[in-house]
Amino acid sequence: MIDYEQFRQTVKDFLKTALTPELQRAGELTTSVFSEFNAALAWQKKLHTKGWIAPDWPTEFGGPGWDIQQRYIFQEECKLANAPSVVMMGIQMLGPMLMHYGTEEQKQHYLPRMLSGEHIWCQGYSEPGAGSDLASLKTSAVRDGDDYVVNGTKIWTSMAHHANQIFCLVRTDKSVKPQAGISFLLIELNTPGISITPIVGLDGQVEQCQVFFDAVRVPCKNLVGAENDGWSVAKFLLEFERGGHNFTIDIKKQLRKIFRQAELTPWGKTTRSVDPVFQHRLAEAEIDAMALEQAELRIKGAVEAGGNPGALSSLVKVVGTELGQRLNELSMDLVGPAASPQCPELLSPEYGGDLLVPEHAVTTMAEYINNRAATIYGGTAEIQRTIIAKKVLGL
Amino acid sequence: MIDYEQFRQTVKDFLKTALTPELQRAGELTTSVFSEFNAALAWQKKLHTKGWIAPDWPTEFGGPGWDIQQRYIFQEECKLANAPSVVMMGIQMLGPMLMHYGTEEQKQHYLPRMLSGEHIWCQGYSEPGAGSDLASLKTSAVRDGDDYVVNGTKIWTSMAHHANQIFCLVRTDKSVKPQAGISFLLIELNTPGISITPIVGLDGQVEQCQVFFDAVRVPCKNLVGAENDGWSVAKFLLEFERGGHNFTIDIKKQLRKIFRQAELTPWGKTTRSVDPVFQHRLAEAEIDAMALEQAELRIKGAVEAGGNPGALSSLVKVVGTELGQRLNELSMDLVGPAASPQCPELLSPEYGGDLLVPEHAVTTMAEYINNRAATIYGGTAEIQRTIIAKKVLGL
Amino acid sequence: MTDEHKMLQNSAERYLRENYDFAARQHSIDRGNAIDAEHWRAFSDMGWTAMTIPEAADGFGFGLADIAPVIELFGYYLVREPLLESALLAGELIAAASEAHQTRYLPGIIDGSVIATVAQQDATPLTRQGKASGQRLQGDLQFVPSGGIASHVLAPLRHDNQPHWVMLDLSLEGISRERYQSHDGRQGAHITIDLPFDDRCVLVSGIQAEVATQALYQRAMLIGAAEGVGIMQGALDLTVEYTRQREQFGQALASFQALQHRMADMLIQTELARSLVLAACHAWDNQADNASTLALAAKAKVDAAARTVTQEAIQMHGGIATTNEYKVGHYFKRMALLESWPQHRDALIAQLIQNRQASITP
Amino acid sequence: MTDEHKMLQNSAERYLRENYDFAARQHSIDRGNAIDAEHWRAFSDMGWTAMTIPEAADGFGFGLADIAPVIELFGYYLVREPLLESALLAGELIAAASEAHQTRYLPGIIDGSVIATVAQQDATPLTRQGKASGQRLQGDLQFVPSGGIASHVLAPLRHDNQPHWVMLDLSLEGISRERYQSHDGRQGAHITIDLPFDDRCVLVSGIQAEVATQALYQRAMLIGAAEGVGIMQGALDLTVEYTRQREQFGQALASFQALQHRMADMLIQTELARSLVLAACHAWDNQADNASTLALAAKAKVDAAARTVTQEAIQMHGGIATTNEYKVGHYFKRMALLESWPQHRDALIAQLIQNRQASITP
Repeated sequence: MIDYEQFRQTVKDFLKTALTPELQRAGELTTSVFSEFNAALAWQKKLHTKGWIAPDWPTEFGGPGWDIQQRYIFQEECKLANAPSVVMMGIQMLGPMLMHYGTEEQKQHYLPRMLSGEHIWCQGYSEPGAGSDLASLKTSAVRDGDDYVVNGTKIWTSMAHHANQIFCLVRTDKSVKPQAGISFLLIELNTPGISITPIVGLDGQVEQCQVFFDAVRVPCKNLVGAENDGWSVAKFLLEFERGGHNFTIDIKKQLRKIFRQAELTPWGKTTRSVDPVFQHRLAEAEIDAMALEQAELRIKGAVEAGGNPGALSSLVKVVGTELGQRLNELSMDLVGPAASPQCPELLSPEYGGDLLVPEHAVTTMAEYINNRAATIYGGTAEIQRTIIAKKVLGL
Repeated sequence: MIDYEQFRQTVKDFLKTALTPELQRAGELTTSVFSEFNAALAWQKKLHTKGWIAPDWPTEFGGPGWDIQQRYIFQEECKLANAPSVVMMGIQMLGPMLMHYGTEEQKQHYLPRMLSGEHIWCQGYSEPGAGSDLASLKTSAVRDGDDYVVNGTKIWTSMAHHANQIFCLVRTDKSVKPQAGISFLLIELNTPGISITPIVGLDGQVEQCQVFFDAVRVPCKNLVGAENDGWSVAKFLLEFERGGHNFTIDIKKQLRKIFRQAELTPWGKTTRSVDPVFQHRLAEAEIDAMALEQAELRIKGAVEAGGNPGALSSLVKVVGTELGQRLNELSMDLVGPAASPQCPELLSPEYGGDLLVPEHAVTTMAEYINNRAATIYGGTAEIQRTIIAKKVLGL
Repeated sequence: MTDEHKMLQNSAERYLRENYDFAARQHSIDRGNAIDAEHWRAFSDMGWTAMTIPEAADGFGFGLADIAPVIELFGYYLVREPLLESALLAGELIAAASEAHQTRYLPGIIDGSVIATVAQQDATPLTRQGKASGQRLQGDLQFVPSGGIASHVLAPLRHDNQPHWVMLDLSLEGISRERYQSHDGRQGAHITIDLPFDDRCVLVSGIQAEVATQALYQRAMLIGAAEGVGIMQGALDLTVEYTRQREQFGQALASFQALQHRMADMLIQTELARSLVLAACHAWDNQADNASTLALAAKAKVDAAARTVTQEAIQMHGGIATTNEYKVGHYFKRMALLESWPQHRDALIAQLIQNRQASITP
Repeated sequence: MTDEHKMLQNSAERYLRENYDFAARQHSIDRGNAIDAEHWRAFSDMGWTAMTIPEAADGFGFGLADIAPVIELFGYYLVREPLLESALLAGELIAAASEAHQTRYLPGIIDGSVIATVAQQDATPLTRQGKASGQRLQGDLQFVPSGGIASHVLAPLRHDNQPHWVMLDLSLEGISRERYQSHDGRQGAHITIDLPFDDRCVLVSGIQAEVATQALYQRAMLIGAAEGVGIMQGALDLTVEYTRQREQFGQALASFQALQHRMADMLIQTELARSLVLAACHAWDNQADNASTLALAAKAKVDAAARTVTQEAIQMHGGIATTNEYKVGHYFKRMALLESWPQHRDALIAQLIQNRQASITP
């Protein structure tokens, strides 16, 4: 029997020493799912050294051998201690997929480099004109000797401007049904013919890119799974993306922040922390947060018992993302005109100047803006509801 | 220039004498769009004597010659004075239609009897299996000499158990497109072959019926408009149904009642009338009520200028009915367990016994129940939104 | 969940599915039956009345979390016999009283001869009036749920500045009731009490009564919340079934995307509520620190979610849902009344905010 | 609406449609331009700066209801030059001051050489410190909208327990600003004031200042609300256009019923808000009894409705809406900031409740 409280203490002790004030600051100033890249990489290296970089991985590939409860505790403590988020497209998404579908050679080459941070991965799924409707993708890979020749473009590739690897869905057969002719390829981003255009987000920052492929030669050994079987590989991965996130941890952090913001927001002769109207609205969100936490625990229980979260992942994704957005609105209700300044330098961990706005308000507007994407990426809220309607309700 | 304030006073003076306490009580105890039938009929006769029974009608047919503003004032004063509602399927819906499509003979026969209350009309549109989708109706009328022979059934015919006349959409040609083969017939309810089954509503009361037609012979002269042209007649009427209602008047009355209920509802050491949380929720509904009122005035202005309210009627219907339902919920929030008793006698104007519940709470639950139908009849909220999407937004 | 609980759930599911026919329920109401005696007997024969009664008193001693799925079934099948109130709620308070009280009442609750109900949370407590020698117990209890059919009522008494709970046999001289038909097919009552005070009616007093009050109404929240989850599930299932077979404009209603997404929301709300209620029952059974908070949250969540879900169910059915002979509207009506039992959601949330503010150390 | 107003609306519509290109706006922002000087000149050349200035001061003297459609256009085209603040808001307060003040400032407002802005409603008033002979005017104004580009600011002053409004030339020695880029493409500033007091800066005092404060911020509500209606309309139009041409799963997005109904809701909210704002402007122009209530209600309605509408617009666009080069997200950002100007919706509603409770005679 694992002593979880002792485990929690072990994590706390590690965080106390490993998480420098600079890294903490980077965590605090995170306004989306990504932290400032250098801090994220530095933190990845520390976790890697400690052997904790891939909590979900089996020990044979370098995982720490934790059970679900331990992983949750680890994630929670990192979040509450304001650790930066690590760029997880490799470890969280590609890794498990390679363990399942990859060749022995692929596993030995890629997995360790993913852990160490030598390889930073990004995901090439969406294309202009094919967002949630993946089956209509057009980027093509044509066999030529021992290579595929790739032409086309991928969009919404998060962190591509920092990454050196990309995993892609490409069309290898146009003559069959849309889903049937797709393959899964691993591509080095420094291969000739690849160019990357950053996309400036609504908050003025770059997180997404468009990646262009112009006659890019990719060795055939970089194919994962069978040719034209990319669809099942992708579906495996998408389910991981939906089920792999503990929204409750983020939600709890957001709630804590709102309690504090409310205490600091003047309201008549008192503060918003004792305004019954605001508190009622906040309490309604708290109730949904409690319900979400219990729903996540139910899913975790099912997964632990060997089940597949299936469509319940869709439920959690819808509720987790929409509740997060409601909490963003509650924060906005508190900061008022302090939401106005759009000053990237304020959000840089290195910045040491005047804040312009109260410290608690620095990230609020950017979070409000960036989090609109939460109900769009990884399958829109509409797609999730359709999945629930079809798969759970049988409509 | 009409002196509206003086007109309002004239209406008030009339109401003060004509509206007996019994009639007022019937108005107060109204829990749906219909008041107790005997009171409604008695009130209709009084209005008829006064010449005010058909505010919307042209003077040549017996209308009082009021402009839109006067009609609004009249309706408002009646509602605020708790006048019972008159059964209006004849005067409000069929009448204007007959003026437009009816023969001279039909006008002369039906219009005066509508006004006097000698004819009480009900509407035979919906059928089991064809609610909002009118075009799929099946009740047939087959020509046989100078008669049509009608077979089939109509459902959701409000007040059919009190009515003596029904206007119906019937299928006169099965060989053409669904909309094309429909005709509009006027039928006496005492014609042999007609039977009426009351439908008990969720509140335990009867307002709706199902009407069965078994080889019912209807004289051909009772056809309105051309044979197989019933669809355009029906559409004319549906638009009247949607645009003909001033929701604001009902909403204002509901709001007044809620203010009073809140004052009478204990809450901690005070009452709900000073509970910031409840008041905030109420104020949000009040704001929407103000917006609805102004939207209705805009439509009225457009109609007065000779326009057709068109799809804006759909907007008003959606907002008016959904807001009414929100107000029902606010009332429910106030009455608590006093909502429990389902005692039809309490809602009878003649009842003189103990009330069992506070006087302000007598109608609340029944109103909450009955008003769910408001977003279903006369074109569901879904149909209205589809109309807006197609006709206004062009989707 | 052990096999024992699973068995109970399965047998309850089977009995209600096969015997608790909705049309028969309505017919029984129309004939003026406050409960269906056959069902009441069956519930007790099958041991449901003993589910949460302590083993020492010949019950099964199950926790609320063990039987939450069974409580859900009461909502799902619109059971109107007040078993939850009598056996799960009143039974619990009696089980907290002296052995003499337990011996006096619990066998009756288990065998169904005692039908106990509980006063509203905001009821004005009864009083003791008169000289010590000839004191009278007096008061009015308004809107007592199932008060029309109950044999006993649990009521608060305030005397000597102390709270007490009394258990009163409603057939006693000096007790009268004004019965009324309730919108959820039950029979409620106003109960007027004016009789000589007999101290054997006092179950608990003082601190013990205060604790009992807290426990009683928090338990009422949990039981009501679990019933509400069953109501949501029932309304959702009917809606799914109806929209799949009903056609409009030549298509099944269930194929319209706008309705699909709204039914998905109904499912989401039902599952969220179920998760929270189950956790709240667990916390209650384990006397966890956050048991009170979770009970408040669970009932508040169900009240809001079930209001929307039952309204949506009616809307997506259309006209048929507004008739008394169709089932779905009865979920709506039951929920409308359950919402104020034992208190309005706004009061629960106010309490929740207080709990949180008390728990945050500065 | 007279022909004159209609003409103004038409010409504004034409100018903005043909010249106020979104890509050019973004480009101008990226180059660090706080405003686009060419537009600013054009606005004044076309007389927009004079719309509501009294005729006596060479303006057109239009009411807010007359020009509400023009204000909407400022929202629709995401105009970032602070014409509404300068000419419609500050201009009104100046017009309520003495003729000397009017003569001093209004021609500049009309010809565009004066760009006036207004302090936040919850700004701490400035103070006068020191001896009578050498008093200093001091204070900080935080988050002054368009404070980075303004030539003048209107600020409250508290002195001798009396309220005053002062108009300050921001180029004066003793005034410094910390400019910042604002999320809505404008340039805000914190303004620090410490300079010798000169009583010519005082526009109004005492009762007159109190009235001016009320009027100023209620007018800010109306102007902001009308701009918000334009934002909603813009977000809706883009969404309709985008979903009609964008295909998914082989069908235009606009053909999905779930989206159709949500766009219908966007239209409903836009039209409701528009109706209320127009009525509130009328009431304001006519100094009706309910002018204050309607102004509060109109802004509160727009704040809530436009938040949802702009969020929905982003959601229905999907990924593209999260990029800075696409227009729809800028409606969302502008609205997010407009929501707290001049006060948060919760404060408006609290005031509204007070108004109602004061107006109900017992």
